[in-house]
Amino acid sequence: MSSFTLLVTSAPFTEQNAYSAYRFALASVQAKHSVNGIFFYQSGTLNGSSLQLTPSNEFDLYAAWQGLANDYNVPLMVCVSAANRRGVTTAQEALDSDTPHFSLTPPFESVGLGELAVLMKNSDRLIQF
Amino acid sequence: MSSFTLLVTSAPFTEQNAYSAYRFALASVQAKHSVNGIFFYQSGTLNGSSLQLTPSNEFDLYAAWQGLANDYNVPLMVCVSAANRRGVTTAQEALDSDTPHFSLTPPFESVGLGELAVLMKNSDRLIQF
Amino acid sequence: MILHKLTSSPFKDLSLQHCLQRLGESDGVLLTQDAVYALIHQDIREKLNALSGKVFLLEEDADARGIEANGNVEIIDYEGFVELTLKFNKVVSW
Amino acid sequence: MILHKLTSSPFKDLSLQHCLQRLGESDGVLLTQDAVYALIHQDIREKLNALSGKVFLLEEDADARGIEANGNVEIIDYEGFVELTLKFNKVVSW
Amino acid sequence: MSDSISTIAIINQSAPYGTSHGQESLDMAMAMSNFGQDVSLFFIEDGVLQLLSKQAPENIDAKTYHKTFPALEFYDIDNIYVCKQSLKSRGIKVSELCIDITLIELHELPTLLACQQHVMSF
Amino acid sequence: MSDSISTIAIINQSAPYGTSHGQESLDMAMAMSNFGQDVSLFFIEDGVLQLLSKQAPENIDAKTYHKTFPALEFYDIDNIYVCKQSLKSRGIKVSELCIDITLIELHELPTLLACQQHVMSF
Repeated sequence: MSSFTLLVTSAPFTEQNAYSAYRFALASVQAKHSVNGIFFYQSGTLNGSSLQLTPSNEFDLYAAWQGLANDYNVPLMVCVSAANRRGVTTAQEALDSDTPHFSLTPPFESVGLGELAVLMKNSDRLIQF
Repeated sequence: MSSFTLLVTSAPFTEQNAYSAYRFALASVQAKHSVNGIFFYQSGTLNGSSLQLTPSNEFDLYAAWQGLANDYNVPLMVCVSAANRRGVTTAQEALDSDTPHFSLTPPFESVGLGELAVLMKNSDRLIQF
Repeated sequence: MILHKLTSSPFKDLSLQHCLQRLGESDGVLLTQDAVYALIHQDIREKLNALSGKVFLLEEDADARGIEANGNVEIIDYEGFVELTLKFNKVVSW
Repeated sequence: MILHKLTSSPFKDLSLQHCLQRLGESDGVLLTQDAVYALIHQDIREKLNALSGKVFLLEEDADARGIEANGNVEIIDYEGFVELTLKFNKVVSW
Repeated sequence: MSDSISTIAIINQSAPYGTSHGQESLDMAMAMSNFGQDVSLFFIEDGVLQLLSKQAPENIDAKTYHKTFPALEFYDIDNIYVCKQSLKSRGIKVSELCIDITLIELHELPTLLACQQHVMSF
Repeated sequence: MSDSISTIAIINQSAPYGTSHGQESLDMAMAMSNFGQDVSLFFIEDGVLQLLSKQAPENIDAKTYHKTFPALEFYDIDNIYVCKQSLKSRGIKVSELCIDITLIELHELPTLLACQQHVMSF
């Protein structure tokens, strides 16, 4: 039993990296390792947008992330500053900036970079995608 | 007097390309050329998200695009299929997919690729960024 | 004991070349995504063959692209990928 | 009469090299964004110097990065960039 | 600058799957052709890898979009050019490709692009 | 796996401005240090270009984040390593950089990374 933190810095669909991270996370939990959290930074924060509409004949990575969180209790943490500048915002952030709409909903959570420090401190490996 | 179509395929902030496209468009209209339209495709569709919150000490490209549309009547066209899969959706598209929130608002418009064919047919140059 | 994870094609960018220039004695190289095309890049393939036992290929990514293992490359799936990151002390993603 | 617009560093990827291999007789090369670093890349700079009068540098991008024009490179600003695209028949973005 | 159709060249220089360039380039090509434009496709550098028959992207849950290439003739996209040197440097034979193509030399690209009104690249 | 601090290496291999990697890497470094982690920075390949004094990103409305590098010592980030060969191949002298750095050889990178718990790269 080992523990992982995954750092996802790439946008979904546009690049394969985010999908690879999902497959790695799934293989980890299936092998009874613990994934302390997936931390989304840079373009990776776009993975947290609930507004993504994936064509029905294509792989829905957003739904896959949700499944990982629900089935294995893997925290999905989105860096607030990287996310906000890319249009990924929570209800509260939208309220604070007088924007009527928002895109980030649970199981994704908006957090600061400090959460990544905590995750890493408690993980045997950090793997970046 | 010449006419341009700009094809923007890169995400804002993450890459410089979208900014370069804006500067090119501005220089074109200031030189009395006509920009028939800016067409956003692939990651470029993220330029159309109204949810972007740019830090106050940084250049706000979303506001700059709006200014270009308002001051010079440059159409800002976002490819619907590329946008939707990336979480850039209009009120109507959100309604159709039972999503309560959306991110694309005027002056950006959601269009099909056919609009790009029309723009190009009537332009002296297509410049991709 | 670093595992170097590559993702881009050596025909497109220089990250694999740069990684190989800085490879430590006991380091390993894992080819994923478009980096699996390293196996059809003549110069790079020769360099990788000289690193016998230290080069790994992610099966899912290679199969997707129709690329076959050759030389002394060890094939692993995602399950093996997870275990490999634990055999090395840390992972650097290029 | 094609203007080839480059955006990435030749130290990072091979797009400028690939572009130069396919350059037509009357084509031009425009260095923008990280492609302005081509001027501090020894091999590439020599190749560009051999293309006298056909190489253009976007001033704003070069100034931002602290890169100075050298050799026979013509410096243009965004206004000149717009006009340059009209002097050539078409633009290819690499 | 007329109501007549445009000639459009689409250059494919990216490998499939690592990025979405290949799939979205094909979407673009079919749409442009559907809207009556005259589309030519060029596969150079890593773009030639998109045409390999033996791909199995279902292994990474990606769309098997390469199976659409043989259907391009029904979209009236007949001009499909592939760079000979790009195949050679990757050790790929023409028989390994999933469609009939026209081989071109490195230096033929600018000549062939000269006949086109607009060029996109992915 | 303890409550003690982690040692983190951040590798900077990208040129500034063309992408957001440089700026977001610096944000990461400062945040990690603020949260008590022991951060070392490595500048290799195009990453060394971020350290040039003579930059003027206001020309392209980009943040002048390179002016923050001299302040890193106040964030307790003292280990800043720069690859000698990467400077040399770009014709850059140490005197052209905006901060004091420690020069390292190509092959020293794996040795120095060996002492670090986690590695990120931008």
